[in-house]
Amino acid sequence: MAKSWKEWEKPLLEIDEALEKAREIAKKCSPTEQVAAEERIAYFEQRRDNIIRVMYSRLGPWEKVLVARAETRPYALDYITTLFTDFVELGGDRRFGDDHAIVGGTAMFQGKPVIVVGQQKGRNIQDRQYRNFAMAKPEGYRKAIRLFEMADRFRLPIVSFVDTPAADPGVESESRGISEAIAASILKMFELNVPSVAVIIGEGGSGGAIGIAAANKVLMLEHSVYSVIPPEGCAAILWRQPAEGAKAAAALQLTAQSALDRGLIDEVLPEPFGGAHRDWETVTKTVGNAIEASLHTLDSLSPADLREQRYAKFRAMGRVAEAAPSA
Amino acid sequence: MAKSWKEWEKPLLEIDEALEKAREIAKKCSPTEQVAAEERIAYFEQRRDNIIRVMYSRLGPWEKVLVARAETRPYALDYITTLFTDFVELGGDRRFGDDHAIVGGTAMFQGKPVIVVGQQKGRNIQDRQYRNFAMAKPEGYRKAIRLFEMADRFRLPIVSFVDTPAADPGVESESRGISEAIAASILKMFELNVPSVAVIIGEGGSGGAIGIAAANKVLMLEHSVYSVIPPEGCAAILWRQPAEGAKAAAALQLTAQSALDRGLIDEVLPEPFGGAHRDWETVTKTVGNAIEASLHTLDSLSPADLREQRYAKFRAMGRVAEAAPSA
Amino acid sequence: MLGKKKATGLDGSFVQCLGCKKTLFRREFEENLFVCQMCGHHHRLSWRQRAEITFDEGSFSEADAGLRSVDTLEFPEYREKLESAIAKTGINDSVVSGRATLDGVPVSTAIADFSFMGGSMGSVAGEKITRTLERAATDRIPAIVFCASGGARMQEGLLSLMQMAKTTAAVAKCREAGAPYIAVFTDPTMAGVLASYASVADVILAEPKSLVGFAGARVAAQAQVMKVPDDFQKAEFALRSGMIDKVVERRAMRSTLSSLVRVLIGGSR
Amino acid sequence: MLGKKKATGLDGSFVQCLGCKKTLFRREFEENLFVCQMCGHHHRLSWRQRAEITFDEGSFSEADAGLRSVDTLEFPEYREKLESAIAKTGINDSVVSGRATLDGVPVSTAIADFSFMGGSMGSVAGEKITRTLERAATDRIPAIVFCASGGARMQEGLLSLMQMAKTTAAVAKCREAGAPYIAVFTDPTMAGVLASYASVADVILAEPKSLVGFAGARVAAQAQVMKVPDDFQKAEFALRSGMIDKVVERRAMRSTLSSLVRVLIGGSR
Ligand SMILES: [Zn+2]
Ligand SMILES: [Zn+2]
Repeated sequence: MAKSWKEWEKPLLEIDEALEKAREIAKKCSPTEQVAAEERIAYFEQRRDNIIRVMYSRLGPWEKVLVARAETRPYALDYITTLFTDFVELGGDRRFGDDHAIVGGTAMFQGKPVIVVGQQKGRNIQDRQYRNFAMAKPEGYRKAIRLFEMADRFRLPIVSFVDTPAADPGVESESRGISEAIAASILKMFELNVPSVAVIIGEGGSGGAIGIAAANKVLMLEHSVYSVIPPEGCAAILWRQPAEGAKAAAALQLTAQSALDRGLIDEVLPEPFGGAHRDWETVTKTVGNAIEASLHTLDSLSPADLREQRYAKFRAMGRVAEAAPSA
Repeated sequence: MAKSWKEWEKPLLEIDEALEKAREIAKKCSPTEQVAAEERIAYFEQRRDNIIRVMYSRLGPWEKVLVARAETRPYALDYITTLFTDFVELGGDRRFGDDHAIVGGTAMFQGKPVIVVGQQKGRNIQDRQYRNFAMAKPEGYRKAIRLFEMADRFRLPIVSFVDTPAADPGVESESRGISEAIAASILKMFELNVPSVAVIIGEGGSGGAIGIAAANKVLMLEHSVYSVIPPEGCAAILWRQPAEGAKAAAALQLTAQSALDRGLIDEVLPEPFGGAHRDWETVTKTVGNAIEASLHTLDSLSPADLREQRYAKFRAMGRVAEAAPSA
Repeated sequence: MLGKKKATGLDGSFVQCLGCKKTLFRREFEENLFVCQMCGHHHRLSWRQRAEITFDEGSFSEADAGLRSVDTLEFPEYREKLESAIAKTGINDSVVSGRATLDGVPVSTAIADFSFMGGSMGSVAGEKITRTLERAATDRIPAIVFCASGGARMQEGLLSLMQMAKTTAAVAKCREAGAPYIAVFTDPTMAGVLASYASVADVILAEPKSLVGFAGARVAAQAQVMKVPDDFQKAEFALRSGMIDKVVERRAMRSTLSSLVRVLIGGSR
Repeated sequence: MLGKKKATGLDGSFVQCLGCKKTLFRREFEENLFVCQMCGHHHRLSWRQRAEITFDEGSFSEADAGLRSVDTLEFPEYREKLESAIAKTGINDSVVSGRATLDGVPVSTAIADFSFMGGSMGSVAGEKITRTLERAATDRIPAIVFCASGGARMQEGLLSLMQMAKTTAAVAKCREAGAPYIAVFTDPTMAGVLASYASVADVILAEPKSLVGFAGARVAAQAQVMKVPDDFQKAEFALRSGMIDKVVERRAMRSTLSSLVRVLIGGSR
């Protein structure tokens, strides 16, 4: 079982390397060698596409976990800076601090004003620490709440990008009320009189994710995951074996398709060939179009309708059998 | 100039002592000595009353400051536990901590449910530290805001007791946003749809006081003070002489009568002979009756009327001359 | 039944306190509401014991008793665990919901029972909490919820996570309706339950020394290397951190709830 | 006019930076919006300079210019101080209010001028801020308030304190009306102004290194014995503490305000 996306994608990374080399050779070689070089490139390309096809056509739950965590996958700010204009990042919870694991602010989306919020991962070591691996602290959720309230005050739709392994589990977060912060953020989302769209772009990690995901429309990228517990944590509890993540991922059925089948999300957004990380432009367009369509659908709903639609949708979640009372 | 209430009341404290002794002697003395002993007591009592009359009939601003700070004056919880039943003290700002300089909770006032909030001083050294000298930190104001919101949600009138030298000026309070906390508490008080009554029972110290005093009715005990800056602070700025507190108190006109004359409070509540600290029972009754009357007056106002009454009252505060624009 | 942490029965007349290990007269112990007379340790209660010591005698009537979990994910061993919990506890899931009166005031209530799979919240617990809050909202009566949970029920996967959203949404309904909602944290109130409906109650009370926290093992590991207070993740710590209103001894809980309930409904009547 | 902290004029062509003390070409300095090209020090601006660099050319029109302070307490030396401030600054009090447009968007605005008695807030400043916010509420247009103040004006006693309540009440009016309110903290934004209308703006921007704090001398004394960050009570510290949204360089202020204003009014049009 591969433990990381890099490990799992090794065959692809190898062929990418070979392809790169072949292309360099092609640039330098003489005209007579050109045909052979191009044939080689075509061969590698086809091989690469075949491997992608094999690897990505039927990703298992664990592979989805790995892909959802891929370091080259577009993160929240990548979508925000591409899909939005006039973005002014706003900071602070007006209580304690400014959390860099959650970003947000005012922006225009296709000429219309919105509030945008997202969990932000870091791409290099320093940035990852700066973002606390997208594990938000209480002040992150309280910043989100403040922005949600601002959205409500000025009748701005909300777009949120969900991408977190979990909320920050540290001692400091505990003492400043990480539980309360998550709960209050969920509560606020249900009280909103404006449309909200959440897009799960990578990891939808338990309470940390739901804190900004209780939206009128919840969209989920094809290879992103959404889970009540990280598979490693589940494996540790069930089999005392964190390494059994793959087994746990299968048991948890944390894929977008599974969430859709159970009515827990509204839509699965297809990823480009080989995953979102292979084609930022396409996936960004997909996400942009889906947000646009969702906002358009919600546009006709009154504030009361929006609250009711949100309530009814989440109210229906759960599977119970109801027998006549036995007592 | 006396620097403390104890120093200033020295003549009274001395005669109280003499009176105490005389009473003890009277208890023990033989029947034949009884008449003389009682005459002595009567003499001391009259003298004591004369001194009180002299000292308290025309308290200057500085003496009011001293009396307002008297250690034996009833504090917020003294009023709360006497005037209210079913008091359940509630704690916490749901953000960071529980501030003991501000207390509050649910209670019944004459059979009617209310929310009560107060700044609480301590009477001995430990208690004073525990209460931080009634200098509230951000979490104190945020607890108050939470209680105000609860009052609004359940349509409960609010009674607040104001008694603070100032908000906590420490580094920690600064970093957790003491300014924001005060401002947000004032703002919340103006947004309330329920009646609010504030009683200034001792020191109404600048921003720290106004944070819980922006009420529909503001009552003020006769010898309490209400000031934009502590007189010592004012003296330090004006004359580089904190000891000139008396001079500054006079300049600031921080008395209840002055506040009433300028329309900055609604009512001055008379204190018992010799000040609130000499007769808790009477002053508590006075305060209770005044709260009852105020709530009764406000009872007929609709939520919108309450907001408007509050706005109009504070809106009118200030003295400006308005000439035709010169530019 | 005292759940996992039940005071050990020595013989019919005696029990051993789980706090101080001292031997106590069972009758005195029960009369003291299962709180040790020696050390004050609050032993866990079954839902039925909680209902009995809290509400007017005989006033509790159960609702939603027919709700049962569905093993929708066919999660390893879930069905067996459910069945054994049902057999062991005599209830169908970790929360029992219903109506009762408290000093005559009608309330909607839910009581978690930790002995049922660690009080974990799956679809059934979420549904019962939601209905409890909805009944409070509809009738504009107070909701009183006794929490006791290790968190979400992993075995129902994402469905469990969504119970966080669903139950919290129901709190919004209470707020909209002006129905007071009081949560009582008992030992333990953790993770997914703490991070949803439990923490956004209007008033939060807790029993002394109850475990109250978001993160489990991970934070515990960190706590070992960091300097943390002795009562970290206890009710007293939560109180100091501003997260709960009051730590209330079991013997004072009923009267405290009664005062609160009468004040909070008073303004709207 | 640059207020108290004005860059020292050496001769007509040069000025000395108050931050790094270097000599700068006056023309370049002014073209750089009075920000030192060497060290980035943001020099204080007069209200007029602020209006000029912020709003559409010529769009600012003053309101409330006739308001004047009344020495109601006959406070020692107040009258003299007022008169000399008026003579020195050419304005009647520490705040100038009016209307303007920003990239064509009409706004209600108030600009504090620190050179008038340290930007202190008495009845006149309070009244002008209140009217500014009321105009925004009535017309449902954005309010933009530039803060620069040492705090309340002691010389007007309790009347000054009540300006904290009055101005904050006006913020409630803006919220009710759905009018956006943006505060810009410039050097310094302190005490009674910070603890009232300034801190409850919808969006708070600040110029780099502006002093932003509640307590003056007292806290400074404490700060000497305690370990506090170098930038304590600076805009950057306020940002880290979560109290403001953004530190914005002067040259980016106009465009930032413009983006904000267009988004915040957009939803209600
Ligand atoms: Zn014991
Ligand atoms: Zn310089």
